[in-house]
Amino acid sequence: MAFEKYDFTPLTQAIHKALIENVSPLLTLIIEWTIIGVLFLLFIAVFGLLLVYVERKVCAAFQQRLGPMRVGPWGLLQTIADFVKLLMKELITPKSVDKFLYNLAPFIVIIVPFLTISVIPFAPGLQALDFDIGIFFVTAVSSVGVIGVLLAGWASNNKYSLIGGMRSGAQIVSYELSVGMSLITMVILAGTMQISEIVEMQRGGWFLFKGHIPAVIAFFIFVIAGTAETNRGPFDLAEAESELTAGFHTEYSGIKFAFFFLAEYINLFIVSAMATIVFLGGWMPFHFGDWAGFNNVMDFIPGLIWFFMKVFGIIFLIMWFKWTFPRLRIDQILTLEWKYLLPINLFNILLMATMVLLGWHW
Amino acid sequence: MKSTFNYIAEIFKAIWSLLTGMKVTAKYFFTPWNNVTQQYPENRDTLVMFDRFRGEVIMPHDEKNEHKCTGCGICEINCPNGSIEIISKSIVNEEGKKKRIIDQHIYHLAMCTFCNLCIKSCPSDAIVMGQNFEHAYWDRVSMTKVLNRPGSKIMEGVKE
Amino acid sequence: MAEIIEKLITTDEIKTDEYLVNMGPQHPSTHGVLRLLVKLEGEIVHNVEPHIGYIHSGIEKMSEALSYPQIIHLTDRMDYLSAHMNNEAVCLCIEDALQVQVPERVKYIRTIIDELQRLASHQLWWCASGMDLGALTAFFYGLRDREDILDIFEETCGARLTLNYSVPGGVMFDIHPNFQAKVKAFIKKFRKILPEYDKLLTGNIIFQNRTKGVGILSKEDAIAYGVTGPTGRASGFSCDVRKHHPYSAYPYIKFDEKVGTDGDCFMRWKLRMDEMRESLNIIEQLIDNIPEGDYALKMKGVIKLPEGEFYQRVETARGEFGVYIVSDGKKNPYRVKYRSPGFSNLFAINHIAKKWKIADLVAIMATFDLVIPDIDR
Amino acid sequence: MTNEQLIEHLSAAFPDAVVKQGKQYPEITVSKEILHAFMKNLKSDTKLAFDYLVCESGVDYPAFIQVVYHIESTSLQHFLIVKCNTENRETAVLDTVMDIWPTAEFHEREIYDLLGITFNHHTDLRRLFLDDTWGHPLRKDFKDDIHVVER
Repeated sequence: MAFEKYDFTPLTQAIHKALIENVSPLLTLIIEWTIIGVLFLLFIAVFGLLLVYVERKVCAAFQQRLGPMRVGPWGLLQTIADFVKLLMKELITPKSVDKFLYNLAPFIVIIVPFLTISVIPFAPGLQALDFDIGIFFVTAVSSVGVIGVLLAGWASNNKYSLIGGMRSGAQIVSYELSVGMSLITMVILAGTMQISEIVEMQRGGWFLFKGHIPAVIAFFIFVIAGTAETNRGPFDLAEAESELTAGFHTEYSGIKFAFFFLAEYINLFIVSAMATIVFLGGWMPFHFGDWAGFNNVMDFIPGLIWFFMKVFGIIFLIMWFKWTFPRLRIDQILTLEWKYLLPINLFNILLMATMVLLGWHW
Repeated sequence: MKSTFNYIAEIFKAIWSLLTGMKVTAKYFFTPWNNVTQQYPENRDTLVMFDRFRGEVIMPHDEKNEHKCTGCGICEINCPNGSIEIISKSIVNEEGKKKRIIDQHIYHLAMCTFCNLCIKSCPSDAIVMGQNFEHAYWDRVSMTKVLNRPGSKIMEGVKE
Repeated sequence: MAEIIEKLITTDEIKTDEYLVNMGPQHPSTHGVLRLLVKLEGEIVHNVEPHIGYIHSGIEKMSEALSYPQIIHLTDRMDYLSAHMNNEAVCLCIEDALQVQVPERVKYIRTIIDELQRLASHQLWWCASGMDLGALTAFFYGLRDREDILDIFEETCGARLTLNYSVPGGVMFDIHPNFQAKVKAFIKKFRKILPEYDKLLTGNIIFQNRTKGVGILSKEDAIAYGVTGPTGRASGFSCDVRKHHPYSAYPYIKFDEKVGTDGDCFMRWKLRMDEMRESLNIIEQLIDNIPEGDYALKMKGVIKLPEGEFYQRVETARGEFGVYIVSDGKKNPYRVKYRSPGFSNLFAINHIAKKWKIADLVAIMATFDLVIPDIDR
Repeated sequence: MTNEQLIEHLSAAFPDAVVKQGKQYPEITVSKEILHAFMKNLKSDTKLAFDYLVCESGVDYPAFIQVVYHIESTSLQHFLIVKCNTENRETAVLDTVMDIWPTAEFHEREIYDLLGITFNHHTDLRRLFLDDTWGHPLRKDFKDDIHVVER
């Protein structure tokens, strides 16, 4: 494995070495776990707030507005102020809710991004868990979130919430399939499920270009299905504001509401990150054929920045969808999945398999 | 075969229709200098209301602290909401004649619907619509205003 | 007992679980304090019962205590998006009763303001129903373009929403010197923007799927329920008062009455888009030809209508607006009744929303273009 | 049909009813006994074909309450005002026309709410705007010291 210019492996190795030489192995493990946990906690909080701010500014720009401008320069502190407000708000538990499930739901929803984020390689050597079944782990864990949404809808004892929860259930269960299948298409191309290896394989060129037609189709399907899975417009049926007021989180307030809110944005990040890893080469810089000069300039940009540039590109695309399209109806959403995305996907897997067998990709 | 072709054509048509929509929003996204939002309290100095804008009823006074109101009460009659109250008093003028003049022209801003009927009906054009639109107050007492200034008197030559 | 259970199982009404949902009075897509009691089975709407009266303001009762010029400003507050049409209806009714002829200039000015108001109302409808269907950006584009019209109103009429511009015998002020230039500039600008509206929503595949074939109102039902305006015309009910009973300057101009065929949400949508184009045509015909003359007749200080009953109908942005004044010869009307278009339109919703999904109910309400104070009065 | 033809036709068909040319439109006053049959005839008669009830309003007069129907024919483009008086103000009862024009259901609920006329055979006669604590505000003898301020 060739070392990158901006590889984090020496840093992590050095920390590990320093710890293991000074304290017992068990303590080392605990300390490392704590460091990673705290880092992820911080990352999710900061990145969630940042994404909320970005969303507001992007949507404002689409709508010819300015967005938040009052708190801090260019409204930079607005989301922090909002977060402080949410923290201080009273936690209202309506009278006839199922108390245990009602309180459990936000935690289930927020746990999912914590689990998924652990397999994401942010930069060379900056990955918490490197399974050999990384892709499988992501698809498996991300479907747990729907249980939280369903529980929230059911336990709130509110009809709007219930409709929202049920819609969300039907929607996510169907779109899981598309997400999984488009990932499988790429797994066929890569021949492995280990995320670090998938990224490494794209050194010569991103899978989007390597796998040409089937990869492009898979990419589109992944972005559409990913948007649906994160419950974002035009697939935001579960919380369709003009129909269900706020859907499954109607009855939540304060920090519990913030959990739903944060989880939505972190899920957005995870979907974008997965698209980046599988299709756009993760932290791999953009290389163009044998233009050595150009490629060297690209190599000069650190992998971490490459990763986030790509992620934000896809996040922008998904936001662009949300702020342009009207919302679909529940039966149309299911039609789209079962009548269009799924057949195309199955066909696409076949195409990809044929291609890989015949060695048509480059 | 035809149905398969239609199926694929349908997909491409759908994608095309979505892309045209995205083009419209993108056009505005990438031209942020065309934004229409105004930063309101900051632009107070440059914010000019149109001269016919009906913000509140005011009574213009000239530099000698004189107004044109005779206290006839026509505006009070014409007001649909009872937002104008005229309190007049009797005085004796230089010639020794008794005369009724305005004591207080009371205007309840909170009840006003800015219909312009009082201004239209005023025979001596004593009241006009002002352009001030910032009508937020801490209590409702301050929304009751006396339009004629203290110590002011009627302009000479105004027909009674 | 067994019998009852047998009955419960076989009766259609009990077999599936129906539940009631209150849409409103505080609901994002009812555009005001309208409350719909919706009977749902899963997502399927079985019955819609409108409960109104949350902002019933008793305008008819209030009018009985006010003089004729004073009742006009109350009509602003009914259908606030077609304020000038409402004003004009009352003025025309009073002028008709007094048998006075207003100057030609007044007729032209009133018609231009009417059509501008219709444009503003349809713009707001466009953006608000876009928002109901989930396209939030449309909302801001519509409001942005409406701003130009409101500026024109503010300059000429002195107010943006509650214009109170028509008075018996004329209009309150003469048009502002900038009026014609500004209106022309607006028409030029808006003609460029309208195709953009179509690109953003009308042609959009998601939007078409949401609206085509949804909530079909047949022509017979439209007539039976008294559904007028663009909503009724989309069903093929030719009910344009401007065409059938022309008033003000409408007899002098050429325009098409747009009549649809399908009566579904998409037709209602398309018809209003077409009406916006037609309004631009009407304004273009009038704006350069405003005749010289007085902007108002000299009326008596106290207007007294002769004894009798008077009815006047105009076309607002929502449909046929009627004013029925019963006068006993005093300066106050004996009884005023407003036939508001929204009132009749609203109650057709139950008829057409059955068996559609709750999302379709929102689409139907959006394309019905309801203004709640217009319903409650 | 022109207004004159309409008046002629109506006075021939309904000798009991009072037909006259009002200030704008033909007006016909019918007694409350024949109201429903008369209205049904107005709609079913192919020469009249009044299929669109524009407006239904109630007016409170000192001796009786009057209900005024503004009716239009969408196919023949003529307009008619039908008036019908209740017997007195205390027992104000009329027949409903909601089976002829469905839109009347809600106009009649409004009249019931604001003027207190009971409509026979109305399937769903409830108050529309106000709650049950109110009287009937559009009646001239309505007194409400809490909500009404008189100058």
